[in-house]
Amino acid sequence: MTFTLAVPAQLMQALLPDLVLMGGAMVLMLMSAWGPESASRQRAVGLGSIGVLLVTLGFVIWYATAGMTSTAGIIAVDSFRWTADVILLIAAICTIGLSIEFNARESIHYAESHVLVLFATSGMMVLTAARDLMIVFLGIEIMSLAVYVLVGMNRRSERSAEGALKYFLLGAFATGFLLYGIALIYGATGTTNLLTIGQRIHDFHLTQNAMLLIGIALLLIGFGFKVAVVPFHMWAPDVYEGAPTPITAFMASAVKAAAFAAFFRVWTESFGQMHYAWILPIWWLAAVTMIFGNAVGLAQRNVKRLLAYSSVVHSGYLLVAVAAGTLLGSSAFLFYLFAYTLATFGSFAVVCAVSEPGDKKLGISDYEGLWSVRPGLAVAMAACMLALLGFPVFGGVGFFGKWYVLQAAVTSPYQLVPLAVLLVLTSVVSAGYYLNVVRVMFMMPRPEGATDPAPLGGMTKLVLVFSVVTMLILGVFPGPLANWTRNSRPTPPPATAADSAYMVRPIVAATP
Amino acid sequence: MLLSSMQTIATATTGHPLADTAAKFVWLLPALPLLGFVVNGLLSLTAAANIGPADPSAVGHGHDDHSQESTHGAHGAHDDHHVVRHRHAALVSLVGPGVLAASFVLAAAIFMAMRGVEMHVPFISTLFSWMPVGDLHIDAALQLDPLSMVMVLIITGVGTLIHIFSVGYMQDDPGYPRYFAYLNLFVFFMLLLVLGANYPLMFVGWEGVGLCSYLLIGFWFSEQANADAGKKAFIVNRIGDFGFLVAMFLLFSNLGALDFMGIAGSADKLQPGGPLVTTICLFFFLGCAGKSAQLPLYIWLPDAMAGPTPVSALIHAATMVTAGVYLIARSSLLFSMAPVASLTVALVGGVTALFAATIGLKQWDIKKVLAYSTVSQLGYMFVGVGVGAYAAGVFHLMTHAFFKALLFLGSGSVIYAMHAAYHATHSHDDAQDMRNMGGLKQYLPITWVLMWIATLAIAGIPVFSGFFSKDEILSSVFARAHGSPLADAVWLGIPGSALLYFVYALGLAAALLTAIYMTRMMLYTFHGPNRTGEMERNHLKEAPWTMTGPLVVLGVLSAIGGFLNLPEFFTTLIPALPGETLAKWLEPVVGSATARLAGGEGHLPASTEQLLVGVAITIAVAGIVIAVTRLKPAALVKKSESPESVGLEKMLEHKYYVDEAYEKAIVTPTIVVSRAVLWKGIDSGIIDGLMVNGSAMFARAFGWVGSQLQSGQVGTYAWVLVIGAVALLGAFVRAMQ
Amino acid sequence: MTDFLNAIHYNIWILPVLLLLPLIGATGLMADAYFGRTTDGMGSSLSRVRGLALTYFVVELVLSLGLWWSVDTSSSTWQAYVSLPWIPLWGARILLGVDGISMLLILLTTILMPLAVLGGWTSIKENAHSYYALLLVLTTGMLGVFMALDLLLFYVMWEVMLVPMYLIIGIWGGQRRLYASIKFFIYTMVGSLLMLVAILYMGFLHPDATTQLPNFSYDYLLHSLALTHVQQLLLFVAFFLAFAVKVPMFPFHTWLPDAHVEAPTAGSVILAAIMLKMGTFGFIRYALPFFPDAAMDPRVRSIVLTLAVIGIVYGALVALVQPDFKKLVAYSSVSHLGFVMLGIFSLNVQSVQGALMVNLSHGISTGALFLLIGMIYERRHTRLIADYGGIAKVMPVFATILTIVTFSSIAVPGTNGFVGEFLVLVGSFRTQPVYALIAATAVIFAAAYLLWAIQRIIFNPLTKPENKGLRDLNWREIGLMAPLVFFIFWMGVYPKPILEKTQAAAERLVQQVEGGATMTAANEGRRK
Amino acid sequence: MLAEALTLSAVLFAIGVVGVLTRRNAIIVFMCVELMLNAVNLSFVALSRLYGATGQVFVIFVMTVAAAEAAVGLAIIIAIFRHKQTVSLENINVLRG
Repeated sequence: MTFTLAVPAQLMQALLPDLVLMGGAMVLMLMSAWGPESASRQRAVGLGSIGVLLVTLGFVIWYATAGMTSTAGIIAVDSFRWTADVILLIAAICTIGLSIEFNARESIHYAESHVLVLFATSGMMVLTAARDLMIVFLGIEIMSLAVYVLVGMNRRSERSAEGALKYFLLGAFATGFLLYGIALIYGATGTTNLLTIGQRIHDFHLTQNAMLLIGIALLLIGFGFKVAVVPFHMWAPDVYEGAPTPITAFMASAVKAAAFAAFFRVWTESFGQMHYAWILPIWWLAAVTMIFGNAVGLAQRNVKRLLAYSSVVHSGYLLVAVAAGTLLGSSAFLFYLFAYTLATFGSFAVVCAVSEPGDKKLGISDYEGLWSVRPGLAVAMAACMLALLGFPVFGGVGFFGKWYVLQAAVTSPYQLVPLAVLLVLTSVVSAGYYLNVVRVMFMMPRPEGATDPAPLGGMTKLVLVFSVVTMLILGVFPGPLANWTRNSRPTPPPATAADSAYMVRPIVAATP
Repeated sequence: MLLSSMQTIATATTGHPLADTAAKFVWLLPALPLLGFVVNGLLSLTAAANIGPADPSAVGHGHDDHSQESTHGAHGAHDDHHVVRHRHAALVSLVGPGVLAASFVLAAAIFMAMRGVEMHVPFISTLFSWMPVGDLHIDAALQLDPLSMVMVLIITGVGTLIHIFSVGYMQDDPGYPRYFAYLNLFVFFMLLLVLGANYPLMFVGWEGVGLCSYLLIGFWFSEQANADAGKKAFIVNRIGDFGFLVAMFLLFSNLGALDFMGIAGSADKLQPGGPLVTTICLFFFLGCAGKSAQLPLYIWLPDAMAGPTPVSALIHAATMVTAGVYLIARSSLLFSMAPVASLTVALVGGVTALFAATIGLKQWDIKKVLAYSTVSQLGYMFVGVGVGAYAAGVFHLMTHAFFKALLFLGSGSVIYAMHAAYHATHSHDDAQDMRNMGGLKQYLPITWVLMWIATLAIAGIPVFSGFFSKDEILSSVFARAHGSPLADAVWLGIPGSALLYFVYALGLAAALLTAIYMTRMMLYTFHGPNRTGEMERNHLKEAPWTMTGPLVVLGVLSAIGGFLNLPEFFTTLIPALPGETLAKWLEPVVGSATARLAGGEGHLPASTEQLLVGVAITIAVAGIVIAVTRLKPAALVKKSESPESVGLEKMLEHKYYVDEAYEKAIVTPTIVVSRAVLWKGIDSGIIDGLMVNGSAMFARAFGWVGSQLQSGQVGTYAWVLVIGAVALLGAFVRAMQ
Repeated sequence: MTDFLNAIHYNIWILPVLLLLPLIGATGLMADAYFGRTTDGMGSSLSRVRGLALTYFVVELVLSLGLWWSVDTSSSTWQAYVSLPWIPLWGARILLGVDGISMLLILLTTILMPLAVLGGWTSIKENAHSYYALLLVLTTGMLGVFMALDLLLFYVMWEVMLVPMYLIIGIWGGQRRLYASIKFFIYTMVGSLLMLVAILYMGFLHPDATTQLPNFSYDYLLHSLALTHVQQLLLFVAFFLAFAVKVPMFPFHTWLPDAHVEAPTAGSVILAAIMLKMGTFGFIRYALPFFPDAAMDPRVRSIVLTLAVIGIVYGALVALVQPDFKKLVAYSSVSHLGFVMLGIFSLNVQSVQGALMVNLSHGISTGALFLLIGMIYERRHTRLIADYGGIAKVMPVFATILTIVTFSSIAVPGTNGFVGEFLVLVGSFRTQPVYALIAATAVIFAAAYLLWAIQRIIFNPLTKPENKGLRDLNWREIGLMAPLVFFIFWMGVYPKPILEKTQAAAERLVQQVEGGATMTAANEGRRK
Repeated sequence: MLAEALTLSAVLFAIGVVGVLTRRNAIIVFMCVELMLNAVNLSFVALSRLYGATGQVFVIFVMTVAAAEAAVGLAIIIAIFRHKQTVSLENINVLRG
């Protein structure tokens, strides 16, 4: 059915999955505040959160399969949103799955931490839906405020607190740029609605408007910060290292995915015609991110920092899909996000399993000889590393993610073949650190006196097995995922579709 | 069964007069020695094998008691001091020479068949298609014609004798079956070389004999010098083989054929005297220079004496080293079209003949004297084929096979006796050094007589075989020096006729020296007082009949071999004798080429010829006289007591320091450059160090710098963010203009 | 035989079965390790696992042998063709098929794999399950490369080979295995990733007219691509890098000595005998037919030929001074593969056929050499030539086989090496005489470095006490060398059956490239 | 009038940025961020004179969010103060590299 967004009730319906999640989160918030902190309550609320997320996932899938559409308005009801939501919800479920056992081990008995994940996720879902800069801002802030707290969740850890502070200060700083960008765009076009912005740029010939250009630049800075592209990435390694490991995984996957989703929608729906202006900056951002991130990744000795740089680099790869500016780019983008999320959770599950209470055993050297004591963990980690590297079969769907992004780049009308070449070349550099992990695990002897990692908890194992097995199966038969993401793209409302062919610009007919 | 199936494969040239004769079994000629190789090889391995344990890594490396014990026997068996006859020695003694004898009988049968027919067209027996690729068709085909027949008879005949000799000479060697395996394999390849109907198949034999030569020179591989000599022989030969290969490539890319018939058919595409045919011939000659030890590639042959003496006789005197001569005779058609190349062959041959003879003057090792003598005599053969006297070259090849095999086997007999004597007294003196011999005639009378026959033959004393062949060559040179296409050709600005006179002079000088050094060898070995030692003297005795028997046969051949091709002047003296038999026999193969190079006249006037013969005889006699009168065998002292020689003598003794020069000029620089520049410099340094590891280092260094930027300071992060923001704004503002 | 194969529909199922069987085997081995829970030590588990692995390889070999009869090499269509859907959205299908060239390479693989397993029979004791499982997976990858007729599938298989080999070198390798394995991996990856971009570009150049989907089918691309000269040049460079690293051509060869030296015996054998062939196979199957105009471009051609000839001479010279026997053989591979490249780019029937022959015979000879090195390494735990000397006295069978193999590597006529090198040189001399002339000097250098090496190993005095107690080869080792020795002589004496198998494919290649280059030139109005 | 307001807004924003870059006290840095936000608010308000209420609605949102941000931010600053006994950013650099 088509929601008429001007009608509040219908708007509510269009936001139903988000509202379900928010409602569930509030109930759980009350539950967790309702008594003393305890391990069992933490666990119960965690399981409850997973339940809420599953219900939300059900709603999302229902909406996705029921073919819901909407009229033009502040939110979008399209497959792009639902697909992104599915990725976010899977990431959130995995996060809580890891968190329950991680928190128990680290004696973080705050049941609220799971609820905050739910709130952050609801913010992200708002972001994926947003078709108005105001909603974008709102979504970013709902998400960020929750994540600021999540990073500092481990109150006993100095690192955790420091990470939270850095993320908060820099995050707020970047929000300032984002907001200023929104203001200038509003000033140039007189609206905050994405589709309307696109239309007015066209109608009023604003492509050369200085205020608009500066606004776009500032908006790009804001998004760039959230998705951690160089040079706006400086917070990422520190915060990733400081945050509790499951939250790091959450940030590396869901936060990034949500910010990218909004970024992508804003860019394709509003600024398709401005590509002449942004293609070069984004080209350079992607290039610098890939080069710098990969090189600095080589110098890392801590697994979480390593994965942080890996995350930065992957932002660069995703930026290539954004730069492609085509529908194929959108499909590739979601496909890549999905693959990347699986690999991220696989590897962070291993990090959780290998690390010891009190942020110990996070050095790469702590993985020496892992294969000889925990072959399963080592094989899973190797698969994830190869997935992040983009290696076929052994790295599962990671290869096809990269393949799809390269497809988008090669077929882009913006001559992105050099960027594609740069992508593959810099991914060679990344082999230097991904393979180092494999090498350490498989080819080095277990040091004398090194203790074996504790047995895996059930949830962690579940997350690990789910991510790695899904990843590997999709790595041989990516067809279903490809079909699904292919149909997921920002779709203008039907009412304006006829006269807004330019909005998602340029649509290359040849692309699937 | 096998025979019949092979027979069906072999598609003989139908309609050829030889088709229904023994010639259809031509494939058996090489197959028999190959069979001998297989049998002897397997016997060698089964007896020597020391099958290891199922898990070799479980056995400690060398510290295991069992392995020490079990290898003791094998180890001891290889020690020269313990004579342990191989347990299959009797079988090997039967198979080794037996297959050769059978081959020889077959060859004789084919020869008899061939005598009765006109051989205008060679008899070609195609066994199977070897390399059929596109327009390239190389068959495994054997070619029988007068030339290959002569070679086959020499190889199987002399080969059989040497095999029989080897039975006595090598019987007590622990590697006896291996020896015969190699020797049989050699004969197989040698027969392939001469029977091959195309250049590639000939090349198979060509390289195969080199391979066997390598294996046999290094037969006693536990001495580094022997292994070195084998390796040197093979590598130097490979330089020649490179020439052979290139010549083949040139032939194929220009004529589109590689078989002798095909080339003969399309040779008219080549312009006579043109650069192409000259280049082809010169490359072929490079191959000959390697295989037949001509300047500058002769250096391997003296070292090759490290092998057992019968090997030297068979491979490094009678057969393999003459393959170059055979190649030129086989390619006479091409060489006759390339006078410049032919002149080169003659000149190199002449210079080599003299050069090697000078070195031969001052060698003390009895085999080294013979080795340089071989190089020198090969030079003569090249002079012969170089001036287009192909029959003369092949004739000298044949007589040389007789007398040089005899000389080597004789020296083998001497060494055998010396060695037995030293062995009996546990002495470690050099059994091959002539300074340790002397006066052996009373101990080895048969050997002494036979070796004098051979010496007179090689020196060119009339009636003995060498006289006729050498004289034929020299008179041919003289004859071609005037009025022939060769004389009219210009070689690097020098008129061909001048060059040929020079070659003739070289030949005469070499003949003189040959007589001198051969007489010297005989004097020092067999005459004068004995220097072997008091104790040892009692153990010196003649070898068993298996060794002396072949010597006698070769002695007869050396003495009368010249009658196979008596020159005209001789037949005019004694008309009852058939003249120029060999030349007429070879006429179908080399006749047209000979005629082309001989020019119009062909023969010298009788008076000139008689003068030349006189000069040759005078020189030979003079050489012997000089040697006998000047040399004092009585004055010699044992090797261990001899003083260092000085001056020219020292230079000759050190063979003009050619080996040393090659070592310094080629071997060492190659290794040093390869190691220091190519490996350490380019490979490890530039490619690996700078490019590969360098780029990795660069990425790491860049990453390290980047991680230093990650200072942990929020202020820094904010600064970076703002700088990035300004850059981004700048980019957008730029886009606006 | 052909009738029997037809009766069982051999051609229909053979290729997928060959690909799947090793995977099933690998799964089986890992299941055995997981459920068996027995130690990987010297116990019964080791003999069971290696027995199991060998069984898989032998079954694979027996199954594959039918290809010799079932493949009609004179046909111009793919044999044993299989087309299965894979990723319809990306225009990728599972297309498998063989011609004479790939059939021989598949047989080379299936023949050498059991031998490689036997070569490491007793030296692999730790984690044997994983080792054999990785070998099995590797087999699938290698066979996949030879069979794939879809460029995406080809690329996937191409990369799949990398990981098992990386782990085999890195886990079971020698002293510097860590460095060698990562170098091998990254070197190869650098080359192949550019090919990935090129493949993508080609796939999207002519999407299907109705569905707008890309198409990566080999045949489709070969017939539909009409590339300009510049396009061809750029794409050729991308493919060239991937293949040149694998071949390896000078100056992209430096991963090879390290990888060869550090890999365990089976690893070295597979690397040398099969994986290097992927590079030359790539040129023949992909780079030349797809980009004929680039390959025939005089500048490109002279660069490639120059590199090939440099590789021939340079590899030989550097091999001359190697103290480590494995490294020596590694550099000799650079030299030999240079011949293959010379043959391919000289582009006439003789040279291409010769190149294919060198390909195969290098696989046999160098594989045999590495197996032999492995045998003495297992006994003495050193690869340094200087640590040996005179061992022919205590190991006569070993010495005999080493000598035979060495002479095959030197390309003495009558052995397999000669046929290939001779054909390459004969052929290349027709079109590229100068390069051929320089390349021919390698006959001298090859003899020099190999003879010098074996002299110092099996000849010379037996002075080192450690060597005096060496035991000769056991029956397993003799048995595994026997087929290789047989091939050495068979291919040397009667290569006709093999040459016939590749004749049609070689002729087709020459026509394709020459025709293609002419066509492109005509399209662009250039004069050839 | 609009231009002046926008200029003032930009100047204020720049002052905020400079403050963030130069100050070392976490609370003051946070105040500077707030200044930036409010500078943007000024722009919104000014622009809404031109375009209608959207800008003003946005300002309300921003102020709400800023308030929430302040609550979270100060809590985080207190948390770090408990560990370090300081809020000077120069001393907060355990996480680096």
